[in-house]
Amino acid sequence: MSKGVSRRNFLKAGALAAASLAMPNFLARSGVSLTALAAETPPDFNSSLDVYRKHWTWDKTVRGTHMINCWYQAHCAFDVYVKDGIVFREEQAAEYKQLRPELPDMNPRGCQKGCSFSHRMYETNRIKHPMRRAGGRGSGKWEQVSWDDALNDIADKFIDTIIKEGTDRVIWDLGPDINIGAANAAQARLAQLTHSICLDSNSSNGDGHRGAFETFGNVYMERSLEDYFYSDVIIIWGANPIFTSIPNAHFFTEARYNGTDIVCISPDYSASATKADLWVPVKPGTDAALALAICWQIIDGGHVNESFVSEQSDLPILIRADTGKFLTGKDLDGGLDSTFYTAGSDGKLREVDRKSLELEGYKADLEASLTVKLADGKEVPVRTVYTLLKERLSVYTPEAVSEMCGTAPKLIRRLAKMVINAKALSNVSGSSMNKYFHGNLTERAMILIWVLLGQMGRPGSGYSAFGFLANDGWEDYVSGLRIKDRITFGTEIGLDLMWDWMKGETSESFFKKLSTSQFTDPGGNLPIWTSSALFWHVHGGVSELAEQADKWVPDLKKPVKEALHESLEKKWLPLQPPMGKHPRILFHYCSNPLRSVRGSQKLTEVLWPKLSLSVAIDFRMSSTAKQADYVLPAAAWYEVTDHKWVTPLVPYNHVTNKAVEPLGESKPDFWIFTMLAKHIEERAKSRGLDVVESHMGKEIRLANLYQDMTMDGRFGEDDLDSAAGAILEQSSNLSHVSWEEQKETGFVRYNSLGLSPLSIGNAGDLKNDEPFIPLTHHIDGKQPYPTQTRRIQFYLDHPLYLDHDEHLPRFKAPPSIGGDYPLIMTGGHTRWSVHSVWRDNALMQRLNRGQPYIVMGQEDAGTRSIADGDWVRCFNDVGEFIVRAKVITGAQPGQTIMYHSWENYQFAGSGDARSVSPSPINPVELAGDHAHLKIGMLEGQPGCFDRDTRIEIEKLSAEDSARLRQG
Amino acid sequence: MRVQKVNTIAEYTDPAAPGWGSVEVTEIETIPAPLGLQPTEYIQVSWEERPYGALEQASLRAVHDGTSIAIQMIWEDPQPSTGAGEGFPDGAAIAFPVHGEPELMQMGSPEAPMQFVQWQASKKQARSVLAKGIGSTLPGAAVGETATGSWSGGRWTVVFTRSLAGEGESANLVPGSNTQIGIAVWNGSNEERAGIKAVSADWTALALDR
Amino acid sequence: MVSNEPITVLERSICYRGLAEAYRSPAGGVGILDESWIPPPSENAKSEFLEAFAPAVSTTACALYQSAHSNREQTSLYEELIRWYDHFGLQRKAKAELPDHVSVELEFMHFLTYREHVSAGDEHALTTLRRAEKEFLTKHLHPFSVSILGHSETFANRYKYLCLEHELFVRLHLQDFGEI
Amino acid sequence: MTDKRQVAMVIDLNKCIGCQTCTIACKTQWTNREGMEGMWWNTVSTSPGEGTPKGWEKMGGGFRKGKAQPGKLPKQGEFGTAWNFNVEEALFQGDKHDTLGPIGGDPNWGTNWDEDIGGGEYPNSFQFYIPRICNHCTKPACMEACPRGAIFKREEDGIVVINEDHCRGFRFCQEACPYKEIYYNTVTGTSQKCIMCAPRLEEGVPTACSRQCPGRVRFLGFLDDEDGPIHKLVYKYKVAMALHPEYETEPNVFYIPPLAPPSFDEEGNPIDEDRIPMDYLDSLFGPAVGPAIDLLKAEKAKKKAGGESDLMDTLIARNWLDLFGPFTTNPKDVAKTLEERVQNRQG
Repeated sequence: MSKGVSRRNFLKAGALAAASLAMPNFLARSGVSLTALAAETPPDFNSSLDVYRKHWTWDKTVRGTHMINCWYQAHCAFDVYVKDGIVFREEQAAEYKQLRPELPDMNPRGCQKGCSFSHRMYETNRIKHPMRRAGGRGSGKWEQVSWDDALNDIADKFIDTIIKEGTDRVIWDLGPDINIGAANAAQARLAQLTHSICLDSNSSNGDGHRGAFETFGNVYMERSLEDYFYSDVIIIWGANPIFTSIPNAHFFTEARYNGTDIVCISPDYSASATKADLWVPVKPGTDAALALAICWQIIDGGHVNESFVSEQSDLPILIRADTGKFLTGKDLDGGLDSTFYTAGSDGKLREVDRKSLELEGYKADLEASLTVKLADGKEVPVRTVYTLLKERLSVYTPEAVSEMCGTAPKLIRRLAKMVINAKALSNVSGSSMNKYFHGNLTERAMILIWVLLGQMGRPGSGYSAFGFLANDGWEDYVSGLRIKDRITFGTEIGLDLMWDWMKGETSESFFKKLSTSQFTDPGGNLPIWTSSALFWHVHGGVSELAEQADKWVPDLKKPVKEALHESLEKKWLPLQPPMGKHPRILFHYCSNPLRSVRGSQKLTEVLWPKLSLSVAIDFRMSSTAKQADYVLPAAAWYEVTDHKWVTPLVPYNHVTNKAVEPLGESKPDFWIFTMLAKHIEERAKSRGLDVVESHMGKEIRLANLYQDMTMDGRFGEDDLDSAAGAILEQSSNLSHVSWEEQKETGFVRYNSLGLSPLSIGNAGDLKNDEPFIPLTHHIDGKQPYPTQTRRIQFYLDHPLYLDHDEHLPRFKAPPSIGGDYPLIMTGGHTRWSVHSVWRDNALMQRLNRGQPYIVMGQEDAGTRSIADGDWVRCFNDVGEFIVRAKVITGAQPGQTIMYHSWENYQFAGSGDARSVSPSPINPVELAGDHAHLKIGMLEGQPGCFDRDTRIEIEKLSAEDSARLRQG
Repeated sequence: MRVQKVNTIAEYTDPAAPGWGSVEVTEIETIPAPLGLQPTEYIQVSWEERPYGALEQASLRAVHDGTSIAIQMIWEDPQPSTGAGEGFPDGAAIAFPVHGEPELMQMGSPEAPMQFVQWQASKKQARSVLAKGIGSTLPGAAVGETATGSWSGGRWTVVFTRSLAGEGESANLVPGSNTQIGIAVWNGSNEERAGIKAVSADWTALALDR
Repeated sequence: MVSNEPITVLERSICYRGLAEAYRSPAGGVGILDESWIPPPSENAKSEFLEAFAPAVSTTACALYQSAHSNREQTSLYEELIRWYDHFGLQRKAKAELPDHVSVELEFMHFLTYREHVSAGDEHALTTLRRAEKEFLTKHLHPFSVSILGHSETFANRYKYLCLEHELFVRLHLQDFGEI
Repeated sequence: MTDKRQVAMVIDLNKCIGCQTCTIACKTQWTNREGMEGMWWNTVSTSPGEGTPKGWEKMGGGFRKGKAQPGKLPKQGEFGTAWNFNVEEALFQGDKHDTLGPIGGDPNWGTNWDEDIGGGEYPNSFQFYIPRICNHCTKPACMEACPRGAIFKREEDGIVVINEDHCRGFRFCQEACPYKEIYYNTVTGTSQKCIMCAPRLEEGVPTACSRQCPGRVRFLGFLDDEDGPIHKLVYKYKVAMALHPEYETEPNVFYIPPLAPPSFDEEGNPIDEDRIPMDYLDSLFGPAVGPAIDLLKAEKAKKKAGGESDLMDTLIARNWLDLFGPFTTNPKDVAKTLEERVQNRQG
C-alpha cells in the first residue's frame, strides 16, 4: 500500500466499478488481450538502458522514394524502416544492376536530404489539420477546420467564380514537383473537366534552355549517366554537379580516373572545379564569347566536320542578301515559304528535303555564293548560313575574346585544342545559362561547337540540354482512359494534326504540335496550360519592376512592356486568362511562388488583392502557404503509393510505397482533388446547377463532376494505388513490368522513350539494358528536326531576332539588371535543399550556418571592410535585403553568389533574395508566330533571369542591423 | 579523531544542523595525490605543470547512534561547481579500511581493500566504492550511504551517513573500537577528477564512543 | 468519496485512464474524473479544447506533444518511447496518436499501474513495475507535465484545472516511490 | 583464440563531394538519442580550415616519440552546438516579422562553418573535402589515457569501444585523442564515440557512412586481406596514407590524397605548379604524399593513353559492392533485431 497520497476525491463515485483497462492506442504485440498481457509476469527492468537493449529493431521495410523534382539528380530507391507505425530511418536500397562490365553501376544513389526525410516528415512545421486563416493574409493566425468545412467553402467559391466570371479564372499554380503520376493526374483531370488553367512553372523557374529550343526546336536531349564513361572530354559548363547531382557525381570522378579529361568552366573555383583536370575561369554571363572563340578556332583551323554539318544543320542553306531571310520556294517560283535551298559546287539549287536528312551523295557547297532570279524578276545575291557565320565569328579571336570574358588567350587556345582533339565530347548541363538575360545566345554558341565538330549521337559524344523522361500513359489517364492507342489520339485532337501525320511529319513534330495545342485549345480532354512567367508578369505585376529595363539593357528596340503587350495582342504567345481578365482562385500545388518567383514582392502587392481564394496544398508551412486563405495538409512521401517522372540520366521509373498512415488528418493529394470534385458536384446539385459553359465553350458538367472525375466510380478518392497502376499499364514505355512488381522493387528501367510530349524530343532508342544516347533518330535515322528548316538551325530569320541582331549566334555583354552597381549577384542551386523543401530543416541547417548568407570573395569583402559572418545590406534600384556575409577564397572579384531557395521567413527584415531581381522579359523570347519558335510543354516561353542582377553590398552597423532586423 | 555517541543521527543529516556546533572538530591535512601514482602516463603528463589538490585541510566532525554514523566535512572552495553540462563537479569522499592494513596512497590492495563513500555536487545520491589498488575502484557494498552538501560563503559543508555495520566486503565500524579514516576532495572548477584530487597523506585514527 | 486512507493502486490506475481520456478529446474523462477536480465541459467544449491545446489556433495554446516541450528530435523521442512500450509488450495501433502525445503516455502509466494491481503479491514483479514507473515518470511524463502546467497558467477555461491536477497527481505518485 | 584482425577504411579524397550524406547516415543510425543532439561521429570538413572541433589540429593529444602528449578538452560550442529553431513562433503564431532562425541569437561557429571557404587567393585558391571518423587506432591514445580501463580494442576486428557502464565521464580520453573524435554526453555523463557500426559489421552489413556514401568514396575491409582493395592501396601502391602519422597512434583510416587542376600565372595562363601547396599536404599526410600524387597522375595518364591500370580500376570500383570487402549485405535483409548495444555489453 503506498503511503503519502491522501485519498482525495479524484474519482467520481462508482468510477471504480468500471475499473478496467481502456487502451485506445495500444494492443498486445503477442496478439493476446491486453488484460491477459497485464496478467503475465512483467519483463525485468532496472534502468532505461534496458529499453535500448535491442538497439536497431524494425517491424518492416518498404521501398520508398521522394516525390520531388531533384531533376538532374532524380531519383533514388530507398528502404524505409518502420516500427510501430512510425518511420524512424531510411537507407538507400542500392540494388541497381551493372549494365556492362566496363561501366560503373548506379549504386547506391541517395543524398543527405533523402537520407533525412523521415526527420523532415515529423518536424514541427508539418501541417496536420486543414487550416483556415483567422486574421489577415500572412498574419500567421490560423484556425483548425474540418475537411468537410474547408472543401465545401472552396467548392462554393469555385462554383461562384466559374458562373460569375468564367472557368479561366481558376488557376492551378503547379510547381516543379508535380510527379506526372496518379497524384497530379487527379489534379489534371479536375483541371480539364472544369477547363481551369494550369501554370507551366518551367519558364518562371528559368529552366527553359532557350538556346537549345531555338537551335533544335526541342529542349529534350540528355544521355544516361553510363554513357559519360565513353567520353574522353567532359565539359562541366553552366552547372555545379558536385552540389546538385550528388547521386550522379561518382560517374564524373570515376571517369576522371578512367583517363577522361574533366573541364570545368565557371566564374568561381566551384566545388565542381576542384574535381576537374582543367578549370577555366570566365566572367559571369560572358560564356558565349568563350564558346564562339572555340568555334572560330574550329573553323579557322579547318576542323569543321563538313559532311556532318551539311547533312544535319542549316549551315549550307541559302540566305537572301537583301532581306537577310531564307531563300524560299515562294521567292523563286511562288511555291511554299517552307521550301529552302542549298547549292552544289556547280551552282545548281537543290530543295532541302523536308522528310529526311539523307543526302544520297549530294555535296552542298558550304560557301556557295551566287545570284538567283526571283519570281518577280529581281536578281538577288544569296550566300550560305555558313559564310555569314564565318564572317561573324572571325572577330572572336582569343585575344579579342579575352577582353570580353577575362579568360587568358593561351588558356582559350589550350581549351579549344582539347575540344578539337576530343574523340567523344560531352557536357554536363545544368540550368544556370538560361537564368542569364542572354542565356539563349550562350547556349546557341555552345551547341555550335558540338555541331561544327559533328560530336553528336555517338557513345560519349553529344550535347546535353534538358532532361525529362515520363510515362506516356499519363495523358491517357487524364483524358479518361478513352484513348486506347496512339493513332486515334490524333483524331481526338483535330483533323489538321491528322493531316500532318499523313504528310509524313515525324512523330516528334506531331507531338510538338500536340504540346503547343495544350496552350491554345487542347480539345481531347487534356488540361489547358499557360506560361507561368507570362502569368506572373502580366497578372502578378512583376513586369512593373522592369519599367527601367531600357536603362539596363542597351539594345532594346522598345520598352519591354510594349513588346509584351504586342506579343499578346498578336497572339504570338497565348495567355490565359487574357490580359485584363483577373484570376480569382489560385491553387498552389507542389509550388512556392512567393519564394521562387523573381520579384515575388510584386505578387502579394498586385496579384493577391485580385484573388478571392488562395489555397496551398502542402505537407509543410512555406512562404506561400503563410499567405494562403486555406492550407490543406498533404500526406508525405512515405504515406502514399505513387510513381514519379525522371530524366534519361537515370532512366528508371521510381515508386514510393505507403509505409505508414498519413499523419494527423493529412490526406494524399489524389484524395484531396477527388474529394474537391465530389464537394463541387454536391454543392452544384444543392444549388440546382448542372451544366456551365467554359471560356472555350466546352460543357462543364458540374452536377456529374465527381462521376466524371472517378470515371464512373472506377477510381474513387481512396483508389490512389490502382490509379497509379492504371497509368503504368497504359504506358508503352513502362508496362513491360507489372505494377505489383514495380511496387516491390521500387524501380524499373524504361524500355523505350515512349510517346509523351515530355520525352519524345530525346529522339533515341532507349532500351532497359543499354546506355542511352539521344538524337540518334536524327543522326543515324536521318529523321528531320522539328525546326523551320527541318535541320539543326543556327539562322533565325524571325523579325524580332533580325531586329536585335540575334539571327545568328553572337556575344552580348550581360546587361546591368537592377542598375549600375559594381557586384554581380550570380547564384546556383544549393547542396542543402531541393527547391525549398529542406531549406529550414534543422539537421541540414546545423550542417550549414542556420541563417541565409551571401557568398563573396576576399577582395570585395576587404574593400568594404566586411568580415566573414558580418550582417550586410544588399541593394540596387529595385529593392534590398539583409543577410550575413560568407567570405570565401574561390569567388571571382566582382562576383557574389546567392545560393537558391531560402524561404522568405528565414530572412531578417522585410526583403529577401528575390527583392533585387526584376527579371525583365528578353524581347526575342516573345516570338510565337514562327515555324518552331512557338510555345510548347516546358519550352518556347519567356524565361526568368536573376544571374545578371547588379547589387552593392555594405556592412551594417550594429544599430542598423538591430533596427532593420525588426523589418 | 573521536566519534561522539548521540541517541539518533537523524538531527545531524542536515549540513547546517545546530547539533554539529557541539561536536568536536578534527582538522585533517590534505596534499595533492602524488602525480607518480596516477594510473596512466597521459594523466601524469597532462597534469605535470598544472597545480591541483591545493586544498590544505578539511575539518571533520562525526557522531554515531549505535546503528549508523554521520560525518560532517567542511572545506574551503571559493568557486562551487555543480558539474552541470560539460563542467566537472566538486566532490568529496570518506574512506575506511575494510580489513588488513590498506596503504591509503595506494588506494588499498587486493589483500587490504578500502571502502569509501563518495559525494558529487552533480548527484543527489552518494556512492559506495570499494578500492583494491589504484585504478581498480568497483561499486562497493551498499551501506545505506547518503550525502547531502550545501555551499555558502566560500565553503562546502557535506554530511555523509552510512550504517556502522556493512555486509560483504565493506568496512565495519564497531562502537567502542578504533579504526582509521582518510579523505579526498575534488575541486570541479580546476577540472579535478579521478586521481587528480587532494587527499589526506595518511590515515587518521578514528575512535568510536561506546 | 472523501476519506483519508492512501489511494489504492487500482484507483491510481483509473485516474491515469481518466486523465488520458480528458486530454484525448473535449468530452473526455467526464465519466471518471470528479467535478470537484475538473469542472464539466461547457457547450463550446470543442473550441475550449482547441483554444487550450492547438498552437496553430491560439498563441497561448500548449502543444500536447512531448517533442514540443523538449529539444529532442522527434524521431529519436518516438524511437525511445516506442522501445518503452515495446519492452512491456505493447504495440501501437495503426491509426494511434503519436507516441509522445500526453494521452498516450498517461495511457501507458494506466497500463503499468493496472499491471501492478493484478501482480499484487508477486514482490519481484511489483519492484520491477514500480522501478519502471518511477523511471518513466522521471525521464518523460513528469517533466512533460510540469512544462504543460507552466503553459496552462494563462488558460482562461476549465483546462487550467486539468493541467494543475494532472501535474499534482503525477508528482505525488513520483514522491510515493521514495527509495526503491 | 581469435587471431587479431583490423577493420580498416580507405577514403578517396578525389571522389568525396562534401555532401555530408555519411554524416546524416551516422546521425540517424546512432547519435539520435538523448544527449547526442550535438554529436557527429562522422564529420566532413573543408580543408584548409579550422575543421571540427574548431582548431582540433592544435588541441594536442596523441604521442611524440612514444610519449603521451597533453591535450585540450574540446567544448560543445567548438564541435558546433545543435541549434534549435523558433518554428512555432515563426510559422504558426508569428506576426509578420518573426524570422525563423537559431534560438539564442546569431551563431558564430557550427560543425561545418568553414564549408567551401578554402585557402590561398583567387584564382589560385585551393580546397578539398575531408571526411573523418574515429580511426580505431592500433595504438589508441584514448584507451591508454583512461584511468578506469573503460575503453578496449576488440580482438576480432580491432574496433575501439567505450564501455559506458565503466565510464565515469572523466574525459581524459577526449583530451588524449589527437583527432578529437570523442564526444561527452551531458545527460548520461559518459563519453561516446564512433563504434565503426560494429552491430552492422557483425551482420555482414557495411558501415552506414560507407554504404550510404553516394560518391562511392569509402573502401571497407580487413587490413590483412591481401587481395582486398585496402591492402593493395595502403601497402602495394602506397597511395592510401594516414592523416597526421606524426601523432603516432597508427590510425586505421587511410586517405587517397587530392589532385587539383593547374594553377595560373599572372596573365591567367595554366602552369603546372601544384594548386594545392605540397607543403600543406605534407603537413597532413607526411612525406609519402608527394610520390602518391605522382603515381596517381602517372596511372591516369596511362589510362588516358588507352593503357591499363590496376590502380585506377581499383579506385573506380565499377561494381559498387567491390568497395566493401566481406561486408556486402543489405541491412534490410538482416534479422529484424540487432541484439546488444555494443557499448556496455562487452568487457
